[in-house]
Amino acid sequence: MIDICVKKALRDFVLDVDIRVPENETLVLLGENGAGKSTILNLVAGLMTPDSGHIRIGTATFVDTAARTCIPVELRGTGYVFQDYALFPHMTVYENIAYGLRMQDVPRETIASRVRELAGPLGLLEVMYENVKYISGGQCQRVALLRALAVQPKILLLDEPFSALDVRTQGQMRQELKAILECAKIPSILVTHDLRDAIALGDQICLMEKGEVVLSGDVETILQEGKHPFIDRFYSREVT
Amino acid sequence: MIDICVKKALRDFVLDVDIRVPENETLVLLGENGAGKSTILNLVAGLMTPDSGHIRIGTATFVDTAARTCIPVELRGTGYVFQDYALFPHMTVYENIAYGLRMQDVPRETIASRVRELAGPLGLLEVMYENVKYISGGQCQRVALLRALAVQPKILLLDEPFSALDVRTQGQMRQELKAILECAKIPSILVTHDLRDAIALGDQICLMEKGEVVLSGDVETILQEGKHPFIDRFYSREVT
Amino acid sequence: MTQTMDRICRRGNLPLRILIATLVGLAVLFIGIPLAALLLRVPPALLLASLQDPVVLDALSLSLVTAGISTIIVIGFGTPIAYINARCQYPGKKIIDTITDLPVVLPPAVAGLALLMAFGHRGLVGQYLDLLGIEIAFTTIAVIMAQVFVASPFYIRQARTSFAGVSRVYEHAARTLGAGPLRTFFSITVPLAITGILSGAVMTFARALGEFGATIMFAGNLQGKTQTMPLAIYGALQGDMDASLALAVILVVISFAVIIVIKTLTEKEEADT
Amino acid sequence: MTQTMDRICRRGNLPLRILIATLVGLAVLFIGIPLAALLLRVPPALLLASLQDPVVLDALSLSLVTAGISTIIVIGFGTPIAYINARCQYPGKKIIDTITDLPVVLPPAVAGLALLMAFGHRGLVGQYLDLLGIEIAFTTIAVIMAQVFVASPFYIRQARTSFAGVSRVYEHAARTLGAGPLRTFFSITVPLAITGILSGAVMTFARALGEFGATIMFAGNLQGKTQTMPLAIYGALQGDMDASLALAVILVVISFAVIIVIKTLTEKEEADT
Amino acid sequence: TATQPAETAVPDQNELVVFTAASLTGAMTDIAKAYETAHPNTKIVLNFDGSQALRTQIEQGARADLFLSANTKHMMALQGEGLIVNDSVGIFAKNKLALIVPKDNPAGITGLLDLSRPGIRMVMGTKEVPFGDYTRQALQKMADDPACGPEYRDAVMANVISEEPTVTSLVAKIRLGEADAGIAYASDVSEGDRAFVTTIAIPDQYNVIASYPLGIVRESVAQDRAAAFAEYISSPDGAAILSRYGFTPAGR
Ligand SMILES: Nc1ncnc2c1ncn2[C@@H]1O[C@H](COP(=O)(O)OP(=O)(O)OP(=O)(O)O)[C@@H](O)[C@H]1O
Ligand SMILES: Nc1ncnc2c1ncn2[C@@H]1O[C@H](COP(=O)(O)OP(=O)(O)OP(=O)(O)O)[C@@H](O)[C@H]1O
Ligand SMILES: [Mg+2]
Ligand SMILES: [Mg+2]
Repeated sequence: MIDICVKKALRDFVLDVDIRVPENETLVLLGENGAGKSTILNLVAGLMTPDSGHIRIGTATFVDTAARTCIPVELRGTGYVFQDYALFPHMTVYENIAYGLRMQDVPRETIASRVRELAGPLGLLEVMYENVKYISGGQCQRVALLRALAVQPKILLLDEPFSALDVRTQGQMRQELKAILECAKIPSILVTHDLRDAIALGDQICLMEKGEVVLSGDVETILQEGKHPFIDRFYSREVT
Repeated sequence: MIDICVKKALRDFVLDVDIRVPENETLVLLGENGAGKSTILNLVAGLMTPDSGHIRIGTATFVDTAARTCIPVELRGTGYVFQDYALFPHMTVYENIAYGLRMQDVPRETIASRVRELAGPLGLLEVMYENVKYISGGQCQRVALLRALAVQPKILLLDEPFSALDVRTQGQMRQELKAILECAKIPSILVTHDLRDAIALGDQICLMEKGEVVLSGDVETILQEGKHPFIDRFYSREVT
Repeated sequence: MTQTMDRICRRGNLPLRILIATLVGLAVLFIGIPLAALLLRVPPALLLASLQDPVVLDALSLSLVTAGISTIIVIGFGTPIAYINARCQYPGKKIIDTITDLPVVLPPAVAGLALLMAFGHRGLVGQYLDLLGIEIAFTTIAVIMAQVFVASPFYIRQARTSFAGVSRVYEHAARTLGAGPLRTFFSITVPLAITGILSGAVMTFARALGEFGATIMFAGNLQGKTQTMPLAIYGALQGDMDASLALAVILVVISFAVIIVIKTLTEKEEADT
Repeated sequence: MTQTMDRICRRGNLPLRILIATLVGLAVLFIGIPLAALLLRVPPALLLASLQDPVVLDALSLSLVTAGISTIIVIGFGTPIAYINARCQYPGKKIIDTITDLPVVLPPAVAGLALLMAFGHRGLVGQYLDLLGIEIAFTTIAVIMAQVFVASPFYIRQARTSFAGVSRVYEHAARTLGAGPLRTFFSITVPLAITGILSGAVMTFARALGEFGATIMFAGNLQGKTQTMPLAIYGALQGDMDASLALAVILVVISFAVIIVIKTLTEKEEADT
Repeated sequence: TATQPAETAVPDQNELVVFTAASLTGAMTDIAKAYETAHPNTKIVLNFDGSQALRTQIEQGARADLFLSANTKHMMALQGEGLIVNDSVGIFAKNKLALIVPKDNPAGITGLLDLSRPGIRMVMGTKEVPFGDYTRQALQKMADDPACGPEYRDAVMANVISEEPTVTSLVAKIRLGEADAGIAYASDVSEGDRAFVTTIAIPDQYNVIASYPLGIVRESVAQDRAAAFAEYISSPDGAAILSRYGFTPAGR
């Protein structure tokens, strides 16, 4: 279960949301630029602290200001694909993907085989030992995705994870992620501007505006045309 | 006119293209991640030097290895929206957008009014004096776009300029850019994974694979289904 | 509320934080105790008296002026070297890099001797300068040269690292926006490297201010002309140690003030980066 | 072909490049000529003879060992300070920051006196250590303490700037991937700041190797125990200048070698950043 | 072989540059002041440093008029190199070694013989510096005296905790009580130091007399004025000041 009920003062407005998503479903966050979507992911990951409220994922309470509990970032077990990737610039593609496993002290050989297994289907084998500074934008995003998936996280946080991918890889990744989520039965939060992502992966959709949830529901409900100008635009985009 | 005929050895393959696009048309580059699209933009901007060949834009020869000529980057007058934005991290939103104008020694007041004029429609007025480190991903991309447009460049180079924008802004920017391109009559090169961008803005489309152009033509020709598996996938994406 | 939660969120690392605090505390004590011993030893009356002594005032102003000029010269010459060595590959780079480091390892007295043998009026180069009527040794210029020689590595090293840390992406972006190499350097590279540059400049200034051995050898110890504070401290040490320590305290206090002022002035930049 | 074109593309800035080359050339000459004057003065035979003198060998090994230990100590204590000051805001930060800088401005002889007044057997703290039977002054430990005192600011400053230059984004990413604060620090922050850290360490080592004034005051000058190379050089300078210069040349050559070796070992990292 | 300096380099008409051994700091500052009062048209510029450093500076062409050395060795060396006007050289002051102990004298030292007691923290000059050289000569004289014997000298040397290259660093250590005893020139204990250290005279039979020679630099363009000032140093006025600082004036 995802249960996010937090207040946090941002620069221009107060982020004030109360989101509940049933067990192992995927939450899709939609909204205009600057609405506070990335901030929610940061709060869940523990990179920011809410002013008040709580965040519970599955059976764990990540943070609860009333109970004064707060699990440190590294113990939350989140797989976070950052909007700007945040690849470690001093490491190769391989080292980036392997990093999380190394931190879990997984044996070398296991890491090696697991990384190759992940990287193969995404065509990263040929840049495996390149420094991440010398790979293309889309390749960076794939590495960021694999790095987050490699640790077999308890929750996935995906900030526009497919925006720089080419069409083929986008489709492929969408399928792959769907399979992973279904089989690992882990909750996830996906920020996207792409309706296809929402349709393919989303169970619950929240539409945000200036720090507040203005519309939420499951995919079918939300997609009934005319419910909100933002969703409208999503459709009109399809048509253009 | 855009006339790019260059060879350049990259890590995994040799980039070898010969592209010609008539006066003031927009060239759209499609292709998988790592195909060499960003490299072509870098060659045109002058950030990389071709091993051999020439690049002519309009009446100017940017680089010609046979004639041993090469115009320095800063004199080429390109407006480049980088894939990772490359916003100046020590400047505010305003200063980033104003930078190019300041370099042209435009008077302060003119700069101020021009920047506000550009930033207003994109909703950047309220973060105008924020450091760019403290704005959201989509806001960064808007700033990058405006920074490139502000200098009224002789050619626009756009590397996935809409990937992080929300749906409304995407549509808006596409219209805006179309208007700018049509009225200023400047050539532009657009790298995108989004078919809508290609349809809305592209005059000529080149499909790249491992450094080579495998398919090119105007939008209608290219979009005749079945011509290439990549384009196929573009369509199938629409349908999913 | 936020602050409390922030603290709670960081509670997990208490042992680590205590360890770090201990290390920092020990280090601060190690530097602080000798400084305190120095301050405690000097009666304030002596300090005030020293501050009225024209010899001390001469030395103080000479020190501040020469250290200031030296710092400016080091910045002027050191910045291009630092940038080149951070950005370009050229043959002999590692050697130039090491040569600019070497003055640090030379005991200052030897550095002064080397300068004298090079630029003194019988020196390797000095003898020709002499024919042109240019005299360097035992002048205020010699003081500055000694300081520049001894203090330059601190700036060059740090500026070099800072320049290397500036991603070229930003320089590229500036170039496409019409900025030439020089304007790019001053509007992009320097501001992004400013913390390191200032920090190097502060170090250089401080080192120049404390310079003794090379100065006395190459510039001599002439009041009002080449007698800087450290030389005056040395001179006073021949007579009365307390008087000499009073001068040292004055030097420390003034340096403290100068460094704090520089830090405060540049605080904004630091906060931003 | 590529290279030629690269050169052509950069042709536009010829005047600028000439200006920079001139500045760099002048600076290298300014440091190089005195070093050359030093090298030219010393006959190689004397160098070889010095290298067989047990006094010199004692001093040399003592210098290398103490400077090495000092550098390690400075890294151990300086790194937490540098990191804390780069990342955290706490009351009194600016003061701690400045205190760690102050040893640079103290003329080394005064620094030595201050250390003596603090840790000597009549000193502020030393008198209590004395009761415990711990003697510091005039021992090899005093040599190391003097070097640490004088050389630490160079490391701390540079490490601080380098840490400040590491974007927190990477540390955050590491934390989400399960790395605790310490592992994040060693696997992410340190590697990203490594150029600056090494550069600071080299500077500190070099400064410790050249340290004279504080050592003579606090540790004294006893062969094999506290007589480092700079002390031996200064001692010899009172008698036979050429012998002293021979020692200086040995020191410079060895430092040159050490720095070059460190640079070569760390070249890969530098090339990457 | 002395060349006339280039015209631009002619020093200020009324300036007299005197290179002075550091141990003369106090005395020469006073003498220069007194001389300037008597001769308002002359400005004395003093440059203090160790004698060796001053010699090196003169060898490297420093523009000095007068050189006051703390020992004859450096003066003779310069004379040998033809840098000093030979017949201007003369001894103007003498100095003796003295035993210096902290005021509270924790080791209870009353004379040279106490120096050989085990556990004494002794400081002395290095063998390269004049006062260290003289100290060793003094110890040798005692060693040659059957009353002490070579064991005495060896015991003293074994007590040495530091060999100082400058008197300053030696006196500072005694003044702070970090060393129990040291040997330096009688004149090295300044007025300011007297409140903190005690000077114990060394008997003449063991003492070594240091001679302070002065000489006019050959390249000096102010030979006459240099001679006049040299004259003044040896005059009764100068001698009075020198003795106040613990030197023994030597008439020329
Ligand atoms: N700085 C670099 N140095 C060396 N090789 C690089 C560098 N940047 C990218 N490459 C490699 O060059 C090839 C082309 O890269 P480019 O960035 O042009 O791809 P792209 O078409 O823009 O891909 P994407 O859609 O993922 O951005 C890729 O194989 C990439 O790994
Ligand atoms: N580090 C920061 N410090 C302060 N304010 C910030 C910071 N980052 C973003 N903001 C501001 O907080 C608000 C929410 O930002 P957030 O990054 O969560 O938006 P977003 O919904 O992810 O937008 P986008 O789709 O553009 O990425 C915005 O108004 C933004 O300007
Ligand atoms: Mg975002
Ligand atoms: Mg790209």
